[in-house]
Amino acid sequence: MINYLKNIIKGFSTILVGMKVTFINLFRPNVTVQYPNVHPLVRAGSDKMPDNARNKLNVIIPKCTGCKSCEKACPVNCITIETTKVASIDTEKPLMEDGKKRVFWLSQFDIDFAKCCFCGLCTIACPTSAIVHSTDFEYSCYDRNELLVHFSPFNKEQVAEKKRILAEEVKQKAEKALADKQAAEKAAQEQNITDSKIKSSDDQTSANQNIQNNSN
Amino acid sequence: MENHQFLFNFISEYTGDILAGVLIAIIPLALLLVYALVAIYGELKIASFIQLKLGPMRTGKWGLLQPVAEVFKLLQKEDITPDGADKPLFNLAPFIIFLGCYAALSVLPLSSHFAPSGLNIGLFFIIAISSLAVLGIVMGGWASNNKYSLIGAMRSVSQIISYEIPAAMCILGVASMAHSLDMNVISAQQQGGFWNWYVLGGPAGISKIWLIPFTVVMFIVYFVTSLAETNRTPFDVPEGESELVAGYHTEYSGMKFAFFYLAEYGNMFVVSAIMTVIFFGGWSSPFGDFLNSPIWQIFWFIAKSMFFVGLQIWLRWTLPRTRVDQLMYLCWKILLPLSMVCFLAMALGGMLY
Amino acid sequence: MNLEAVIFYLFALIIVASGGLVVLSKNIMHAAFALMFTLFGLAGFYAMLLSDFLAVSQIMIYVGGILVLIIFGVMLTSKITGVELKTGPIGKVNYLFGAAISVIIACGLSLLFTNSKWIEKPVDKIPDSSINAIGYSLLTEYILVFEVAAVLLLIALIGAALIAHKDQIIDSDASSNEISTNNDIKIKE
Amino acid sequence: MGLLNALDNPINADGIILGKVEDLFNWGRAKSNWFLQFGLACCAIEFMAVNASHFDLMRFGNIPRSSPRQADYIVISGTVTLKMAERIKILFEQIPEPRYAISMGSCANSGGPYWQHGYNVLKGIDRVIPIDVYIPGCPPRPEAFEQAVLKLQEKISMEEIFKKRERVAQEDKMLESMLKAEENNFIENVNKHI
Repeated sequence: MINYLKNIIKGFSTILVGMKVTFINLFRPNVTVQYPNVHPLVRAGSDKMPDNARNKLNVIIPKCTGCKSCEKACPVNCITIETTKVASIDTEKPLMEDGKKRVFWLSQFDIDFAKCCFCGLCTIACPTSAIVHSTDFEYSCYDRNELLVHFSPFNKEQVAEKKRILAEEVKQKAEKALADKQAAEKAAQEQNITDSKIKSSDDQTSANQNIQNNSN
Repeated sequence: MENHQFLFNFISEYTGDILAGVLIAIIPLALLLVYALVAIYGELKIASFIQLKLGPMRTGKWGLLQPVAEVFKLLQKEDITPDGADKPLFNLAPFIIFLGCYAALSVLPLSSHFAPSGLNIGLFFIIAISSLAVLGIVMGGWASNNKYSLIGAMRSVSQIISYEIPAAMCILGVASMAHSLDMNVISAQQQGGFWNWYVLGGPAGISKIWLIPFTVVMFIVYFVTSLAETNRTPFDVPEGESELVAGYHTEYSGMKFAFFYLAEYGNMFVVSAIMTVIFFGGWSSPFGDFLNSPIWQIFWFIAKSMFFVGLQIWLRWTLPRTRVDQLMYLCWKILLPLSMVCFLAMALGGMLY
Repeated sequence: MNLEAVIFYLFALIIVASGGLVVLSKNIMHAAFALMFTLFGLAGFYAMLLSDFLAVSQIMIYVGGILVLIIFGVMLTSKITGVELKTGPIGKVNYLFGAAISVIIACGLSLLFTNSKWIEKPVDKIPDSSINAIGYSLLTEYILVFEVAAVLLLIALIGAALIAHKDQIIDSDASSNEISTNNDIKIKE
Repeated sequence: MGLLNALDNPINADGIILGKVEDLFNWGRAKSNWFLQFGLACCAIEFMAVNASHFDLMRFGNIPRSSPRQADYIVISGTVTLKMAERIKILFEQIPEPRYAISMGSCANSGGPYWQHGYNVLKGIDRVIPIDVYIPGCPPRPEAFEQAVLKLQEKISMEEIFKKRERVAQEDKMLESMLKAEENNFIENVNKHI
């Protein structure tokens, strides 16, 4: 009987203790971060975006050498890189960030953020730290295809154009090599014919340049 | 009190009796709807503040329009009746539950001059009519053709029927002290300051002091049973999310679910109002004649009731859910003996004073 | 036709319609819930006869107590044993038989009502409440009946407790794993 | 008299009254989103964080419901195995219209790390249910989830209610005529072969 009464009193008193705790909490200041009003990047103090936050990946194209080590390092194969050699006859002569001459165009640099697991292995693998975690996390979208981000500065036509220039150069070189061969064969005999061929190809490159200017 | 039908007479002087009745009947409905919006907002906000967060903030100023948005949302939701459900019963159940809560509101005296129906056995009527909620719950649970609904309904019925006994004991105790079942009369007896409230032994002068512990314990017992009768935490085993999906209203969507929601909050108000009437002086002012005019009495009544609604919400966010057998243990082995002892003491008090 | 007559016929309609549903419905749950409306209509009649206490008691005992018990029983048996609770096909002969019996009963009742001499007495003063009168008569005139009923209920309570208790002792090995109430724990102690 | 004409034909694009009603209804639906308590994998942990005090999803009017019948949207938070995909489909179909779905994290978006070799993982939840908002991340930040909820609200508030009905009726008519044409073709083919 005494235990029974003690049990009752203990039960009610512990409930009162619990109610006291919640009552104190009722008037304590809240800890909520009001996200759209207070952006985590703007908000100073402890809640700043951490340095190693795994947000959207960003590719700094001038730094990228097109070595594809990030593509190899990616555990889920969500990076697709395609490079196109810079043609020597191309009038555009890009430079790397450090001033070196660029050897490859990045005709395609796609990261599928729908597949990416944001592990950051690509950022470690990159020799020039061209691929880094940015602080952008607000890129949810209505369509999944929007998550396939193209980092390459070229659109499809420009890529085709670059490829065409490259093909032209290869063709030219082949022709030149052929011509050289022929010239070597008929070195002393017929020099006038090769001169005229080089002249005609010069005309063609200037035409290409015009087209590119129009498209830009 | 003879003049509790003051408003009815006033209206029927200018219109017909039937029209006056309809107009009078609309008042509790409007009260219920407005109260439900306030209570839902209060529940969300108090829950959030207790958890150190903010609650609805972006719907109107401080999220004040959140319940309104919910009403508009629920109006548009598809009204699903499951294929295997018992369609007539499934569709009837929410209205039966709502009917129970609305009928109970009809006898609450909001002021000495206004009770929608001045029934002289109001307390008894409320105990009886609240059993309609049980039937509605069984109806909904059984007709849903869902085992979780059925288990929830069975738990709810066993719980409400068991807890009706201590609740009736509390009400009987006060009735034996007040010599009346009329809620208006009971409220009127407690006029003249909070010292006359039945939770402090009733209007009997200084010699009632020995009665105070019993009445306070009786009030605590009634508060606990009221939590159980409205299926609120810590006694919300009928809709325990961790065991049954959502209990008896698992299969309900759209407006039918809104009726369940409304009835739950309405029942909270009804039990709080009963608590106010039988223990805390009903519409009477706590400071004697200070602000005790019929208009102010409405304010006092609603303020006291809302205080107990707030207490229920506060308790909900404090305590975890009890187990079913603990629930029954609490009812039959603790609350019932306690209420019986207190009932004997209060009956003695009723005989003496 | 005044307002009271309208209300009377409204209640009568409810009672007759729901009573018909109780008899004719093939689904037992539907019948049980239709019974609720019948009992409510009866409560309305009591209220119209100025016996408000009886009306509320009707709701409390029949709707809140007995009907819930009926439904509980039906629910448990149908859902747990998997037996579909529906009345089978009745057959024309049985229909005729039932109809004949009900017609005979109806005729007998109406004969009884029309032939018996009812004492018509005007109500001089509407009583404030019937509770006082009921309380006085229960504790003075009908004290013996009241006490006997109380003793009967007590016996029923004790019997129910005893039956429940005995079952638990017998099946304690089998059921202790499934149902562990506080009673069980105490018995083991 | 643009205004009066608009009142004459409220269903049209210039409808003022119905336009306002539509705005009101869209506002209600946008501001009160009840979500289904449903977690699949590690993203669910982040989802819990969103609901907890620091990031407080309730600020946007999002309240947890445990029954799909009362929910408005479902959050696919984590890896969807083929076995679970069926359940998700059932759960989504149990949500009453208008219903929405948010795909959270890479696994739900497209299979994530398992998109190549995960023989038991669904390659994108949009193969099973229509998704409204995709959140990239593994797992996404809680703020990213909140931004997705805002985007969902934006989408809901721009929906059409009244014109949609007309459009659906037109589409139904077109579909019917197409079906009839197909049927005729089929019959002709059969006749040819006979």
